[in-house]
Amino acid sequence: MDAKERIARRVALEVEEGTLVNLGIGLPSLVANYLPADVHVYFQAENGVIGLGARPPEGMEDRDLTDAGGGFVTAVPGAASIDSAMSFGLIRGGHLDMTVLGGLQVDERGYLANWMVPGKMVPGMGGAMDLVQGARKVVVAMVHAAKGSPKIVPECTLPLTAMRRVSLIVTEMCVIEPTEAGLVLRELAEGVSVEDVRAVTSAALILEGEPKVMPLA
Amino acid sequence: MDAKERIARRVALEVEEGTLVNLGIGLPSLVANYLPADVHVYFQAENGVIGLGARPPEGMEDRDLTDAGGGFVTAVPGAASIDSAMSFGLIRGGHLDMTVLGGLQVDERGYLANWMVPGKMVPGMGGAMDLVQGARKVVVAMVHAAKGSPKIVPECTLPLTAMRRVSLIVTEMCVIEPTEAGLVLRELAEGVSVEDVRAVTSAALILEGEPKVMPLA
Amino acid sequence: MKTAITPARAAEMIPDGASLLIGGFMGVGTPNRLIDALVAVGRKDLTVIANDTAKPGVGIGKLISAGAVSHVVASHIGLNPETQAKMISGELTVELVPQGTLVERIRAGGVGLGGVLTPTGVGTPVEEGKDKIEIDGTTYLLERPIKADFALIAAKQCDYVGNLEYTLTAHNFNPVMALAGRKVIAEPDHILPIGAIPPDAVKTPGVLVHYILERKH
Amino acid sequence: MKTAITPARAAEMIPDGASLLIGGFMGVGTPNRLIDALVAVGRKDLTVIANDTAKPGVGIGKLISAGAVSHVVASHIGLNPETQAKMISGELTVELVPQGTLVERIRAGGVGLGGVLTPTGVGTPVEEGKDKIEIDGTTYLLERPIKADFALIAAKQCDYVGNLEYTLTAHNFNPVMALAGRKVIAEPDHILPIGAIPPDAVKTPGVLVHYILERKH
Repeated sequence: MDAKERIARRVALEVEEGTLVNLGIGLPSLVANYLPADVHVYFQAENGVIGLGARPPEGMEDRDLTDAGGGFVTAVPGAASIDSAMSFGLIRGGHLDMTVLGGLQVDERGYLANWMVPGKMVPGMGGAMDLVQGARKVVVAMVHAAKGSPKIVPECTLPLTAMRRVSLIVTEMCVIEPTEAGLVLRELAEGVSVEDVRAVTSAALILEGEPKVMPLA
Repeated sequence: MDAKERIARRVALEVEEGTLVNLGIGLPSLVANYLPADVHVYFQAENGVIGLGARPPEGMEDRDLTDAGGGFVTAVPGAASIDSAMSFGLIRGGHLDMTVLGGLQVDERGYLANWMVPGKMVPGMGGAMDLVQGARKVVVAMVHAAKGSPKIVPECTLPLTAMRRVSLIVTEMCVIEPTEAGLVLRELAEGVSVEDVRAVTSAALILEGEPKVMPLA
Repeated sequence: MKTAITPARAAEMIPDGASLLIGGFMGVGTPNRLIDALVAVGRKDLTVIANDTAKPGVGIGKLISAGAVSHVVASHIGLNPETQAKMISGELTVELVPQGTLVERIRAGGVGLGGVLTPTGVGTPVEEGKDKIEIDGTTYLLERPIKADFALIAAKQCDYVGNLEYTLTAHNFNPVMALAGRKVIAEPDHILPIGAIPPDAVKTPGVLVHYILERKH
Repeated sequence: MKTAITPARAAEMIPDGASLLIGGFMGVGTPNRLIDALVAVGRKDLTVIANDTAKPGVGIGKLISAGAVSHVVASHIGLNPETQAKMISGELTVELVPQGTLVERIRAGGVGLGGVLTPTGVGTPVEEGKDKIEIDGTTYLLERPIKADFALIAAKQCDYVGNLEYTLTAHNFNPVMALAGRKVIAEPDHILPIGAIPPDAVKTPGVLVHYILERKH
């Protein structure tokens, strides 16, 4: 199982029945593949549909039904079309139960940077700032380190996405919960030690008892 | 022809083809009866329909289609249902071409007071403040004086509805246009003299040439 | 899937002293069965936020008559003499809000904005005690967001997941209030299976609705 | 009744240097025939306000490729390398705005509000140069309203008076932008007789629409 699948499988366990969930593009979008069969959620795409479904059958694609990346999708029975004002009203207003986003850096305060690297091409923040600001639960799903260089750092050096403590960080190595006191190491992937994590993490990590084994059900 | 009909007929001449118009309850609502046959407008009721029509035929009333006073109405072909956010978005956003409202006082600045008399029952401003603030053209349609007591005054003593100069005052005696310089007497009803108007008006009136005869077509 | 509850169960969930957003405009588009249930259980000390208090014996007027309400936030109470009498006797307090400001304050509460900057009310008694902000030469009042413990919403119909449709002038405050209740109870005239309301017809997505009032017996 | 105009006539009305609100999200729900007409007449120096600039050869991307645009206000340009290249070369300037802020700024412009108070962007580069207002312990950015000379709106269908319907994820920014253009040009896929769109299905009332693009030949 590769790193991304492991992360997606672990994040899928955070998704609760009957909730409204927004998955970012890339790694976060894989989470939909690993939801337990008995968990029914509505996926929101910020471009305007609640009840986003899988790719349509070949030849059934409609140019007016896409995800936020412009890819063809379906809508599940009970779906609702919404405009951008309603879409971000739901996000900013606390009606979105959970968002899963990628990360460039997360720091000891639990602050996330995931939208720009100064000096590089600036793609724009799109909906990321509103999502991190407004979602009830923000899960950062990312590979633990960038070629050995830590991404979980004492304080973000990249521009922040929002001044809001994210709810959970899930990597292929571990699960970390940002708290008032700092970053608490909650779970370790099978075969990974606390020292392994510390070797690729520059932020201080807090241990509250023994970390559990990261489930991947 | 009584005073109210004369006022309503004169105001009807202000209504332009193809515009969106809101008529207040009472005297202003009579304006709809005197529109020239070749003038087609959309009437807005602030409770949520664009394309308000006349009373429905007996037995055809629907409880979910009423005017702002709660009376049964119809909707014309091409009507649109809107919610209160859109309704007042249109009003405040400058999309309403004209509103016709009653008045308690109008002053030399062109400011209107029409929603409360201190010490009396306070009904609430409803949509009046937004209408006066936001409509492109605000026409005050009112009987000139209250039992001989002036309603067109140097400065309103009643609480204002908005700090916005209204566009036109139409009474059974005359038509007055509030301007930067003050209240300009534009028209006199047939048989009414400038002195007749001044006798029941405490505000200063400006004459720019001879007032025209007030048309009632 | 949402839970269908009886009016009695809904009234039980709403404690004395709760704040309620109640849809409707002069009794049109008002959740009448919910109101009757609140009267039946003798609720007290409610805060009611609504466009108006209708008339005695109609819609919200029944709550007023029953002595269930201690505070009203509304744009208009002039057609309900009981509300006025109880205000004067001190049995309840009333905050009058311009209609366009009221709907935007509720929307701001629902979509996570810090307030509303509106020109409506400047220079009138409405501005008392409020911050004024000048932006590009125009003065705006800073009006506060409104949220409530419950939103009681009348709809034409809903599906099993709570997607709501409204009709004609029965929209009014309902779609906006559905954003701003901590718990949202919808009272539809009809309840349809999933898929019977197409995505484009949905005006309030079901994710905003917590409970659906069961069919009328 | 609205006037149906050709794409060439529409492009003629829009001068060099105009500001345009253009609906769409990665090319979905974008008024493509209007864009093609602007490219065909060689418009220059346009300000484009839109969610994104799509991709080269798609929707707004065509305006970018043609060198028609000197300023972009958008939430995301990352999928159009030409926009990025022209930004770096100084051929155009870009203002990046969080997506939820962008749609609210346009709405504020359209509905006559003085600005938007949003928590999104606080503590990030987005806050630079903006007023911050603290309300009940939370910090908000004061974001300015946006209006434009024209709004170019893509719709599923309209009727002869300009009432618009949208579908699925082709809603996006269109309904809000239709409030904020000084002139609004709608490009519907279908044009229906009056009455063919029932009042409850209308999402943009025809009173907001100035011109309808004629049927596709």
